[in-house]
Amino acid sequence: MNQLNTYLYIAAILFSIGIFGVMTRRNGIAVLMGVELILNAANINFIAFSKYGGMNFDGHVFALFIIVLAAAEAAVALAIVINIYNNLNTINVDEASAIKQ
Amino acid sequence: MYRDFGTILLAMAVGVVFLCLPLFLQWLLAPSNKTKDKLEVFECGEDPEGSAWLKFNMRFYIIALIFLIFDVEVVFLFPWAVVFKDLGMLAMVEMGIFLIILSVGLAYVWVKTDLEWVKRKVKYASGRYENLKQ
Amino acid sequence: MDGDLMTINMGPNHPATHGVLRLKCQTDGEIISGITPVIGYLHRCFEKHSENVTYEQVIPYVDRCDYLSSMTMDFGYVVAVEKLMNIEVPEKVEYIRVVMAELQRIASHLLALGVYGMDMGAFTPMLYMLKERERILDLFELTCGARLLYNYMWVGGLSHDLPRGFVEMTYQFLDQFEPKIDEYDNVLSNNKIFVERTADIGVLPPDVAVNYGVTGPNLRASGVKWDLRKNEAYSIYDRFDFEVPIGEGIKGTVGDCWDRYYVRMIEIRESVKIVRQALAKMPKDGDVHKAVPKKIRPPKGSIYSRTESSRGDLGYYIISDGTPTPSRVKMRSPSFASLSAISEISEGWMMSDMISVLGSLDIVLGEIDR
Amino acid sequence: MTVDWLYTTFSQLFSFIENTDLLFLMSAILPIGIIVSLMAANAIVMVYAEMKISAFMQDRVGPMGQGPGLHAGKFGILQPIADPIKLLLKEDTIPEVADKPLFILAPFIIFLGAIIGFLAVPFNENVIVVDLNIGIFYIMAVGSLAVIGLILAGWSSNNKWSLYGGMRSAAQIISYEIPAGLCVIVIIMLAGSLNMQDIIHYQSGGMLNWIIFSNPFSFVAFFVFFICIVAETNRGPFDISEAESELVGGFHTEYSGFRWSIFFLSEYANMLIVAFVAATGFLGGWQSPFQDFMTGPLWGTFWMLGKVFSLLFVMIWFRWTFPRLRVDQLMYICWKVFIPISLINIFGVGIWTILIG
Amino acid sequence: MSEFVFLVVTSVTIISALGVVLSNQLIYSAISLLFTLFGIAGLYVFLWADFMTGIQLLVYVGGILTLIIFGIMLTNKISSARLSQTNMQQGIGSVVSLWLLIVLSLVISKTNWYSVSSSEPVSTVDKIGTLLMTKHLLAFEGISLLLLGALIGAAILARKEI
Amino acid sequence: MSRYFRNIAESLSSLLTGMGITFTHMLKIKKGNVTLQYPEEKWPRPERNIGFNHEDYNVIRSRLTVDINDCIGCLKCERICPVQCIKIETEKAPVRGEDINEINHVGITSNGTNKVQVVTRFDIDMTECCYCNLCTYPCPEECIYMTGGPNSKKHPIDYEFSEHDRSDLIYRFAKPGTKEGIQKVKSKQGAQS
Amino acid sequence: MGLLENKFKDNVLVAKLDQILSWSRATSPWMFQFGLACCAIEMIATGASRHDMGRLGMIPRASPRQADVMIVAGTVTLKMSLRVKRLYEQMADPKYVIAMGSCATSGGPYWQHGYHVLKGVDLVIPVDVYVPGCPPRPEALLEGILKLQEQILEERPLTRKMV
Ligand code: SF4
Ligand code: SF4
Ligand code: SF4
Repeated sequence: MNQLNTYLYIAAILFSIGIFGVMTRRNGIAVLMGVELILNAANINFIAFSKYGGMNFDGHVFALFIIVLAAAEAAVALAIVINIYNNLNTINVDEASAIKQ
Repeated sequence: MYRDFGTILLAMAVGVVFLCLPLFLQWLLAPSNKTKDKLEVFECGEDPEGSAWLKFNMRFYIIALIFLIFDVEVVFLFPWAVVFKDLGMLAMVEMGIFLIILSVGLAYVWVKTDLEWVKRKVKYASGRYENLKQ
Repeated sequence: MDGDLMTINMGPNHPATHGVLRLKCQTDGEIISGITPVIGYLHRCFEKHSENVTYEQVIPYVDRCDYLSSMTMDFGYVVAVEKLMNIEVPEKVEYIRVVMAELQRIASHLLALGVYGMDMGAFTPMLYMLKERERILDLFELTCGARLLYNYMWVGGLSHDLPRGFVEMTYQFLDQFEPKIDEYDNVLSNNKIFVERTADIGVLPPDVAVNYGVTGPNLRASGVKWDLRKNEAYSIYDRFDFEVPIGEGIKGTVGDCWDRYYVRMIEIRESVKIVRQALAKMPKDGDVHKAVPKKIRPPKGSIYSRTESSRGDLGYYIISDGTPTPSRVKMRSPSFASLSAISEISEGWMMSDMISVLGSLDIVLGEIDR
Repeated sequence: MTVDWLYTTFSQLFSFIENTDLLFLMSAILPIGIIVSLMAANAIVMVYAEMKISAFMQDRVGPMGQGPGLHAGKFGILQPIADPIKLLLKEDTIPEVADKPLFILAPFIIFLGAIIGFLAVPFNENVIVVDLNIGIFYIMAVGSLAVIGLILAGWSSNNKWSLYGGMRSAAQIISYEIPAGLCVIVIIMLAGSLNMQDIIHYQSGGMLNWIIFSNPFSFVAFFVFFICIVAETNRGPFDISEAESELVGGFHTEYSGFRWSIFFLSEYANMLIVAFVAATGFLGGWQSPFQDFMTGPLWGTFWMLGKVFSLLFVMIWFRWTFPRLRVDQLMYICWKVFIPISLINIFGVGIWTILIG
Repeated sequence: MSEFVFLVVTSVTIISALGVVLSNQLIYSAISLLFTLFGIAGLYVFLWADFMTGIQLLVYVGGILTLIIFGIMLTNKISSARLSQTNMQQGIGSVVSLWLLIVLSLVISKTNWYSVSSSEPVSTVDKIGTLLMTKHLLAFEGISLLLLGALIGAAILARKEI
Repeated sequence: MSRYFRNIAESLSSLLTGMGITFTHMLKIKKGNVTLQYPEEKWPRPERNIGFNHEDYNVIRSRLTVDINDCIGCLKCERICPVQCIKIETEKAPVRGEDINEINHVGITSNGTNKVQVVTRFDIDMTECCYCNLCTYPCPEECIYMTGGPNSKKHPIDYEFSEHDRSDLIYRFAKPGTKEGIQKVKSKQGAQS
Repeated sequence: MGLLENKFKDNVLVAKLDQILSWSRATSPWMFQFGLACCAIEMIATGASRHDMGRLGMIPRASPRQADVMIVAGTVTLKMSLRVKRLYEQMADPKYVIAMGSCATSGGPYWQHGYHVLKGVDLVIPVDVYVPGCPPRPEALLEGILKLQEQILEERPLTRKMV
């Protein structure tokens, strides 16, 4: 556990899982959850680097920024999802784009 | 730090056990007499009309949640507040800008009446106490 | 961002429905978009009973219609029958009746206001009010032995004379009660949270109120000066000096929930005034049984008579076919009219407002369903 | 702190134990056990206090436990003990249409949030189970766990009243976290640390050094903070999520027996935690109000608990005096009154400290 | 012991992350996400980032997750919120993500990471604070603009067509 | 703007007033306490009541009682009862105003009336009774009354008679065995004559 | 039935435990707010300061799930009777019923001509204690509650029933 690689592997796994979620899910909110996983994977990396990689506290600050971004993204994305849902009555992303055309 | 958070983890485990124990006791001691009506949900004695799991109109609450963004702002304030005394005026000014920018956001939604939580459509209103914006 | 409309049954057993009313609410999130009151959960066949029992035996059933305000219910009924039979009741009886009716009005309003406070979540003020109500019930119990359903007013008289010391005790009660009203004002009526919860909510404009046939405090809260005690003074109400309890200025003229609450508060004060006057003017002696007929057998005919009960305009339509049993007794119940206005005034408000509106209308299910 | 101390003590005491893990487990389990039993004891005391205080406010006597053969003790002192035993004996009902896993999970989440929050509160100079560097922030953070629990409880019951309750409380707690957090910022600005003990040490030296009295803005901040924490614990007059006369029981309408009492337990535990935070942050924690008078570990605990229970008393007092707010008014107060005030407070405190001291 | 705990935390994180993408009810996905976030918070502890742990709980669990759950309740008839995933998609998805995983692992194992051993920090938050106020000041102020934008944007979007 | 601040000020002052009131109530609990601790203290409350002397004014309606020895079986009470919960059956007594010892029948009431009827059944269903008191007025012998009613000297107030079984609430005042007894007496007399 | 219910032979330990269990049940009989008609007003009066039901450990609960005692206070009409039954069913076991007032007991004043009145709530749900009166005085209700408590005290939840 006291190794940079362990954390990087964990982050990689989370990242792939997140990608999987984003690719397979059609529901907007489920996609959002996949994105959260990806962001979290990145965060783990940053903080692992800051402990082992000499990134020191810059890593923490970056992670902090990412979390903030995630929050902002979630708020806006959800507003959009809700808006789409209102107009098109679906939150399946591909259906929504199909209807739009 | 490990020891502290280890204690917290342990406390969670203990908490689960602490809850499971009485639940187990309850399972042992309490009578159980499941009838059809009992397993129905309570709706003041009437037949529930439809499930509660429908598309609940939460417009009203969602607005509150958008202010999650303010939550994030608070998060930024914590590290700032810790070093505030060391950095003095400089930190104050920097944070002042930060806060003012966000206050603009608050002011914006305030002015745009997004903070009026409910948009009621009522027939009669008088506004004597002027609290009610129609 | 419309959600589905949710149909939610409020009642028949819900803490805020004051009995067994069922409100079928269509809600859109927190907003009420439609209300259908479903009644009949307490239909106790009042009219059927009154067709099967004699005139004096109807009184217990009348009592039970509006169980919060039995005295005024009895009052209305006996006044109707007396009119039908052309009975002059002795002075003293009239005064006692007025005292009782007004005390009952106070008691009824105290409960209504207290329970209203509880609907809003304020438990303690309710208990303060019930404490005083309990003292009024003591007075009633002293007089006729019952706490809630009295069967005290009889056609042509009363079941008992006033007990010794009643007048002094009532004075005593009033003296200690009057300061309490101010306390209620402080603890509830002027409480900012309470005002915010009730003011401007569920406004019932005067014309709508009149159209729905809403009467009593609910109508007066809309600023309409209508009180049968003044407008069609029955019994001896014309001898007392009191104001029709309506609000003035910004307090109690708009017809919102707070006004309905506040008008009841004013009414309590006015009733105290009336009780004081009646006690002062009451003749010392007189036989309360003097005019009680041996047999109540009204001549053929019918009568409609209305009086002001605690909840409003209470009318009795009695058809007599010359037998000791009424051929028909129909009651016009004030709460029914009040309730019918609820969907008009609470649609578009929020869930919590609807409870506020319902509580402020002060309905009694026994009288609605009969 | 306590865990560390116990660890050293145990390692000296049981020097034959080589295994450090075992030593750690021993030294951690003990305070955790004490904390858990404190939570239970607190609920019992609070239930009794609430029953009696509310009764006295209403000119009644409260539980007396009379009757032939029935004695809930003199003055009903055994009443709060009989209640949990009875709840243990109640049938456990889960509606058929409910989402069972979530229905079961929800009270656990709420309770765990409470218990791990409780670990970080200081009782006196030395007694604090985990003395985290981020103490006060940590308590705020785990406090937000309750939100998830409440939503789940409300939603999984598949009952409309519960749904309303869950929704309302979620919006309420999230919102009130913001002004509460902003008020905590005031504390941190002055104390310069997130650590609970540091914050308390900062306020040593008598009442006038307490943060609440250190400048006018923090004085205001205390009251804002106090009201916010009352709202965050879903207590009256902010109990819109369980509003008995509106929502029957709100999110816990469908819960029965012990499962229901978990909510109860957590509510009281949460009250206790936030009262601890308020006492720590603004009222000097375990510091004596009179400089060096009556100090020491025991007195420290006394002062701490004294402050905490006075705050709890005020909460009870609130609940039994006021009508309930409506949900939009609740939000109005939060967004339009408390947040602006707290923002101004932060500016004020900042400028005050820089200019005046 | 701490290895064991680490193992537990890691497996909770990964298994529940799988739950997030695989469970066929949206609400269970969200609950799995709760556990994932918790696990990640645990990992932060192992990385000596206590303040980040707190933030993870406060923002992610208390904020974002709540928002997501609300979103689920708002947009779904949840009783029928089965998530449709076609086999096609799943196939492609798993291939792509496996490929990604392998590539990433290779990269990780092949790279010779620059590694320093640091000692446990006494307190992280003041360092973060100082950095925010000095080195990353611009980003910090930028964030405030971004938040402002997000706030206004979300408010406008949510306000539309009510 | 000024309204905003006025609102806040108003709220504070009104809320504090309310809190003051509840607090004073709490402090004055010794004096203000109105609770009647039921099994120990009973109505009428020993002290702290509104001041009437219950011995003078006891008209409480609690529970019907019949002094069956005084009842002449005139059925007035049965007829006036609005809910018909009094059920009386009578038989003509063999000799007017004479005691019949076999069935403990008392021939003359305490008012001095000679009884014509023997009451063989006098049931009051207390679960149906609506406690309206109507039946007590017309009784010529004042033998049906609420305990603690006009004859309160004889009976203490009594309102505690809840039962586990509903049929226990049907009160049978006629002496048990009267019905068979009177028949036997009559047939004996018939046989004699 | 619970797993351990009525599974034990009578012995001292079980008897003691039994006593504690039934004591706790008897001491905290939480009441289901179930007012139907006039009697409900007297029920409120019983809960108010003068009589203070809370003295006996009674706490009114709005949800049937958390209540132990259902006080049927008032006239049960036919329309309501189905709801009464359902609400009773929805209470968690063990549960008790007090029929308050004439109406709940037997239809009361409406027993004869009340075509829409249920002639006694015991036709739909089992009743433990009948409190007579119309309405019963608060003291009478309290007495009924005490009677119920006595009944609960005598219960032996764990001991095997001797037939
Ligand atoms: S009190 Fe009324 S109901 Fe009862 S028996 Fe007498 S007349 Fe009948
Ligand atoms: S009225 Fe009196 S004497 Fe006549 S039957 Fe009834 S109780 Fe007997
Ligand atoms: S028993 Fe009497 S008081 Fe009770 S509900 Fe029936 S009629 Fe009303």
